Amino acid sequence: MITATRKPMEEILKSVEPFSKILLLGCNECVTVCHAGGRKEVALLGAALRLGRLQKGLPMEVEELTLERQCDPEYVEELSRTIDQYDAVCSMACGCGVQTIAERYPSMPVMPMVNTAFMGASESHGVWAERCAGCGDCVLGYTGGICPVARCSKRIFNGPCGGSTKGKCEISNDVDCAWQLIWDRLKELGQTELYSKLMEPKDWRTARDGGPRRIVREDMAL
Amino acid sequence: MSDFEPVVVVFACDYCAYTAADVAGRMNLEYPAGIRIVRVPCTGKVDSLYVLRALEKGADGVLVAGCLDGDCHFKNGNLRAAARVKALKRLLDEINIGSGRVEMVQMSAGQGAVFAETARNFVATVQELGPNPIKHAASQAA
Amino acid sequence: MAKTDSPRTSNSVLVLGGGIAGIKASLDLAEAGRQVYIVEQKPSLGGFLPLLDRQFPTNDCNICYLMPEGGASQGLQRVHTLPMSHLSELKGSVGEFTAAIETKPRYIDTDRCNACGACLAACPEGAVVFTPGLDTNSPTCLRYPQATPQAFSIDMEKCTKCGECLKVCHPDAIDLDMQGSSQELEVGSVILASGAQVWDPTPMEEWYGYHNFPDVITSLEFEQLMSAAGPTGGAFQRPSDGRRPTRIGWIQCAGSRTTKPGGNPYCSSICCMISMKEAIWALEHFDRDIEATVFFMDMRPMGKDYELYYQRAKNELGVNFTRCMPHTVERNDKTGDLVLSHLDDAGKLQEAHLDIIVLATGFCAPADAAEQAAVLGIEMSSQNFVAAEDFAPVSTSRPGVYACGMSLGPQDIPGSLVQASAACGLASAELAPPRGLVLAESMPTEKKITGQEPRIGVFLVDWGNVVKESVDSEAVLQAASGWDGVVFGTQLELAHGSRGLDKLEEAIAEHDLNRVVVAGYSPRTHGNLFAEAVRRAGLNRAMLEMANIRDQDALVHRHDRTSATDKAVALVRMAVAGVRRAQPMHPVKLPFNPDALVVGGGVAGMSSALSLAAQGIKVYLVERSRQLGGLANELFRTLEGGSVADELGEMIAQVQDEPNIEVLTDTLVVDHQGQVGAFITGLQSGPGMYYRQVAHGVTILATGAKRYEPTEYLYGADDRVMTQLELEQRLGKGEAGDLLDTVVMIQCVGSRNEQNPTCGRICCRSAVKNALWIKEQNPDSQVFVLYRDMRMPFMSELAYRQAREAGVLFVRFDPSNPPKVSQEDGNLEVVFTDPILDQPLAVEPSLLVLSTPQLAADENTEELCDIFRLQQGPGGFLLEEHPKVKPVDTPAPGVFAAGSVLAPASLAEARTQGLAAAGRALTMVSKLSLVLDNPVAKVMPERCAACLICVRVCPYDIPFINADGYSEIDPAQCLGCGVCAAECPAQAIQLQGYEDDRMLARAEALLEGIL
Amino acid sequence: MKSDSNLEKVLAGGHFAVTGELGPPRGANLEAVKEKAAHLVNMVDAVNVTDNQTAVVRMASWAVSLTIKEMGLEPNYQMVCRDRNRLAMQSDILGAAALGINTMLCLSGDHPSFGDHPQAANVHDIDSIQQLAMIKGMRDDGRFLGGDEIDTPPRMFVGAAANPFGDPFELRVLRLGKKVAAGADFIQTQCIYNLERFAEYMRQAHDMGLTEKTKVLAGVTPLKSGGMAKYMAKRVPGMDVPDDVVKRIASQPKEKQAEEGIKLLCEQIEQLKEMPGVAGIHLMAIEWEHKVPEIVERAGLLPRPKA
Repeated sequence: MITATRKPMEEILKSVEPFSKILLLGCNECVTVCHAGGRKEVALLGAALRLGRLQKGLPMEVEELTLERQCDPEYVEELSRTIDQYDAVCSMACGCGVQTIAERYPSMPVMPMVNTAFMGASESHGVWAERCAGCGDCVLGYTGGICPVARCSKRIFNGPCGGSTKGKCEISNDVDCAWQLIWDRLKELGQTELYSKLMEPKDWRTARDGGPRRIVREDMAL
Repeated sequence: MSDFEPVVVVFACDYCAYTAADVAGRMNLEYPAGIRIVRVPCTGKVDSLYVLRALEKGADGVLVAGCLDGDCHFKNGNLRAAARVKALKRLLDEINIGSGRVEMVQMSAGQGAVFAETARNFVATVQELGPNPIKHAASQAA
Repeated sequence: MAKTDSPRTSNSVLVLGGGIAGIKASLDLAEAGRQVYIVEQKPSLGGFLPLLDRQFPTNDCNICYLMPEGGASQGLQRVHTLPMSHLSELKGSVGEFTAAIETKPRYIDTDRCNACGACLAACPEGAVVFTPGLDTNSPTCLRYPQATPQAFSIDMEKCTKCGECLKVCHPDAIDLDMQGSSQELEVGSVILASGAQVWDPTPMEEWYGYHNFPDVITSLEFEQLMSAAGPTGGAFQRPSDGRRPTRIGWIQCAGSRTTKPGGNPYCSSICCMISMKEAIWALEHFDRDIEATVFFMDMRPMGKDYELYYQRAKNELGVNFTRCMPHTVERNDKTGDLVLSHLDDAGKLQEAHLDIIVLATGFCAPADAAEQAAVLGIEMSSQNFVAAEDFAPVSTSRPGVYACGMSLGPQDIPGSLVQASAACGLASAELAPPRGLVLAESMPTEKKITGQEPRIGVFLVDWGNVVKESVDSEAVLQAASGWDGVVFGTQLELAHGSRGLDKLEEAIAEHDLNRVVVAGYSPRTHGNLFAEAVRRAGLNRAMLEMANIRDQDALVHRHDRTSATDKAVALVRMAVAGVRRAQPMHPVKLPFNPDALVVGGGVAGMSSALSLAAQGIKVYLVERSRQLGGLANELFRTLEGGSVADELGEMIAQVQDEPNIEVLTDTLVVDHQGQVGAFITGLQSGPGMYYRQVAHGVTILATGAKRYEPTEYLYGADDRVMTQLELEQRLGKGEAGDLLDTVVMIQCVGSRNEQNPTCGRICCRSAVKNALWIKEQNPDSQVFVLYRDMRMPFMSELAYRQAREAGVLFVRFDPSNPPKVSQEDGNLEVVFTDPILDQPLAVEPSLLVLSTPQLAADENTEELCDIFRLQQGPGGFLLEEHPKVKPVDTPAPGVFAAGSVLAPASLAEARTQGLAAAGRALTMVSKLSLVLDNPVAKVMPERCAACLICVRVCPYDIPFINADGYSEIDPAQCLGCGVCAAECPAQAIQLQGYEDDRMLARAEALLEGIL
Repeated sequence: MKSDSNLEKVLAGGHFAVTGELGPPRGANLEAVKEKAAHLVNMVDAVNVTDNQTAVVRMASWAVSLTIKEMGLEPNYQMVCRDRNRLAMQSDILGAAALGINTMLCLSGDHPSFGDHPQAANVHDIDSIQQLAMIKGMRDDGRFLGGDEIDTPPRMFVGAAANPFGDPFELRVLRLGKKVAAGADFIQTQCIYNLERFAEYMRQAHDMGLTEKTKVLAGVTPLKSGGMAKYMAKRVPGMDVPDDVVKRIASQPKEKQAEEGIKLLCEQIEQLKEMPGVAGIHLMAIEWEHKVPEIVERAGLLPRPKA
């Protein structure tokens, strides 16, 4: 799942300063699940925005709406009839959603209300952690199902570095050493020999370094 | 601003604070009339949105009144409420409404006196803070 | 309790007497699905209660909880009230009695009379009888909702048949030629609750001057004198010259604890509390210049925590207490003062000058007690109260006939209620088994209102006119009339006769209302009452919303009418906004597990278990220790000399032989979940602490108390110093012989002090019991009892007298100057001050006995409270739901408590409470299905993002993601806390009654007009 | 010989090698470098020149390396994976080799969060083991990592760092094996204070035949004070300072603590000389370069063999 967190109110209030009527737009996918931009967060930010503006003496109309998914044109199309009545759309979706809106409605300012964070999983209620860097060439099969790219601070493929202490990363005791985890799991799996294999330098083209990525399914795209 | 009589919305848990408020009444304990109580089954039900909406509609302060630690009828609803209030306080500072306008308080069902005292003290605090800033703005806008 | 040979086919019980004991018994039985005939000689129910202005220790009026109307709304139709009637014969035997009932003519048709009061006004002779409550302006709750039944009656002896009343009676209810009637009732068992009567001071007027001096009155008369509805209309004047009294004196034990002719030898038990209540009330109600003095021999606040009430009266509220022997009352004709001569502590004659003297008159058996006993064929005590024993405290000598309330002797309301519930438990055992009873649900089908425009009715309810005092009700209704959807508004007056709830139901029909707001009481206390009425009117219970303008407005802002009125308007507006969005709620029905869990195998616990088992209920009896019996195992005999060991042994044997009881000794309760009707409790048994779970529908906690381990008076340092219990052991085993030469007993060791301000309650009785026993074993032995107040309620007073006659020396000491105990080269010495000689006495006892209290078994009880989500009161004892009206209920539905886990209890009390808890449990166990009408969380599938948040936050793990991929919440399991709704990021979960739009609408309505 | 590295020669000659360390300045001041370096001339066989150590910006490692080379020292040019991608690395290596740098050390590099630019992106295009393999490939196969042939391959004596005490311990020797397999000609370890644990590490390395394939130089650092000892023990990740060592230094009066540190160091060096598989020491006298002569003197490591 894509995770995100609400931007600081100060930044948000600044970004909407010029507007007097906005559409606050949530998304019922990832950002709902990670409590960043679903109906509930839309309602909260809506109230906070109105309050913040009233407090400044500049009341602002905030229309609240949550789409099923902001990263699909069909859902975004729903806005076409009503969007003109707003000065701006404030999207609580991840960057994908914001851009889909911007693309579909070129003349409409679109403001991001959240910072898109990472692809992660929920560890427990209210806790999400990064799990995948989307590098495009998955090595989890060799690393006991724990990703060195996303979870080692140095992306070391033949780790751990010398900084690994008591299972924690040198950058912080709150960060697990990915390689400790990998090693423990490999032992669990009886696959320690996988470690001795020297991992070749990674082909980063499949990651962001190869430029913006697209997936085109010949069997689908006409 | 001495003649300012704050309006305070209290979201009170049926199992403790709401009962305590009834007891306070039956004990004829007085507290300012600005205290207005909304009944909830558990403070765990108090959505941050309710608090914000109350402030948006002109309340000068909001109390979330739940059970004592460990006494929540539903195990930990009061702790969740307390956590939300903590987050709300940060938000309210961010938008210059002031974190002091919302508090989590805890008491048991029998503590009518505690309810009355808590109510009086909070109203006094809010009096210090002055009226909800949006009132002024609203009156100007009007 | 040996099972009687009742055929167990009947489902009816005859209750004799309509005082609170009788009413309570009837309500419990009716709630348990039984048919009840309640026979009352007076025109209406209520007994003494309506005559009391206030009740201790809360000093408020609980009448609405005690009377049928407020007490229990369900099952009322199963109570048949037969006023002005009495039992003339009781044929047959247990299980199949035939009761002959004679009913006097009332001359007013109760079905027609709407108690409008016109006849009373029209009647020139005052022959129309109606017993209203006292203070209709009481700042408490619903006053006596006029009589049950709601009807006047006519006293033919006064009536001249002038016919005036006939003219004014619109319902045409009056029939001056009405004849008496008689009928026969088939009942399975009988409960005697015909109460007692107030002792009449006339025979002792030479002492008290009652009648001779108009300003000498009884406590009940004083109660009326203070009352706004009393003879003086609330003006506080003394009868003789109408002067406002400032010096008021209460004479305790008027006609009690005396051998004087016309008096009663026993203690009336509750007069001390009544006098204190009146004194406090006088000080609070009228100005502080009042001098209230109680003249007493021993203060006997005997109930749970009553001692604290006494201390408050003495130390905080300024009531004077004068310890003395009241002698005679004279009148100084110059000053008009009453002069009470009395012997003070030092035996000197003193005089007190007073404006009013209140005689704390006790209670005695009704004049017709013997007669009634003959009709019932039961034995009575020398004092004409029902003869009961410690181990059969509510039984009579005739199988199937039980007794409760004052017919067993003078006592307070909680005591009467406990006995009533106890009697219900036993009486039910003679009837058809409770399971399988189908309770009649005579409710109209619900109107379909979906799609209808809201038609809201606003009803102001102000029984007792409390709200009016600080809120302009008219203004509130005026404001409400303007609001969207409000089509009707009115005040529901209960004070004027008619039953307000009928009015409410009529209005709903008449104005075709589909939503109702009741402004007045707290939804907590009265929500159910009105919800039932709304339901009776054909609406869903959820179509009601209450505005709490009484407890949370009128009572709080009494000095600011404007603000109070504004706030009331806001609160009602909130309720209207809320009810406008109300959706019908349909309760879930679940099978009700009849099995019971009883925690604690002492006398109380075993009593509960046996009573329930006797009715075919499966009982799990859990005991921490290795054997049953609890503290009673250490007792040998009762105050009356009966053998505890034998009775207890028999009881334990019964428990072990009872197939319906599964005894689990060496067992701890470790966890508890679910709700009434479907509890699951985890137990750990045996040395291996093996874990198992039991499923049950009700729970009874009877885990008892612990003994106080004295640190005072060389206890532990000298073998000759021991507690009463230890002494009893020695006496029982006959091992005390050589020690009994000179015995000193010290009372209140470890109680009534700073560490433990409460009274041990039973230590005085233990001391007297053992003192008598010592004298019995060694008549020459010298026995001193050093005491502060001898607290010997009711008949135990006779034992106290007997002890004094047997030569036991009772010497009072003052807490400021307690006895001193020292030991020098083996010689034990006790030094104490003799109040009469006023000089220290030294005694070298062969035995020093400390009267120590039971204390709350703190760790144990605390654990229990954690597990069952209950709370502890002062002293660490378990907190009951209401000390007055729900003494063996806990705030947790389906969980009851009995015995010394609630407060130090005597054997008889523990036994009675055990039976009572069982009786209360039966009101639930009889239900076949458990109706869950609490609001539950509902999921909107189209919104659900299946994020699992609800699954994670639910404190009971109830939500799950179903096969269709969205969250599902089982309404049968959801307890309605709303946490999931508050956390759901998609706002896909809504809690019934607290839906987001509704909550926001409430908040907005509450704040409307501020910006 | 794989290179013209003095270190390679000393090790090949079977001598007990001594390497020092030198931290480039945080400015363009070469004099400071020379001053520090002067203390090391004729005292050590090679000098590690750190590369933005602890992620703090300093003068380029290759520049300082060249400077001390001119002073007659053998620079051990350090390169971390944090700051360069594979292109930058290879071009720098070619440049360094061309200008006479013969010895290199491959490192992951401390994480930027420790340094003066925590907001910096950290590259980590390849890791230190891949880096070793890359350099070995350039030298022995004459090919770039990308596969193209190199006209005049760089003749680098290439080493790696190892921390015997990082967790998980059992993985440490295995990882050493990986580095050797990747082409580490020599290994410089993290500071050793726990000699028992290090001996165990060496035994395992020996058993795996690693000490045959590579030369292990044990890292040592004089403890200047009790405070430093405590800091090393508590704060530095992957450092193992036994309590008795800390006690020994800290128990001394302040002014005697430095002296005690050197005494301890010399004793350790004696033990290391005897330890099978240990080919020398790497003396990290950070900001204490002027003490190096005294230390090597007292540790009986002089004179250094002339190449």
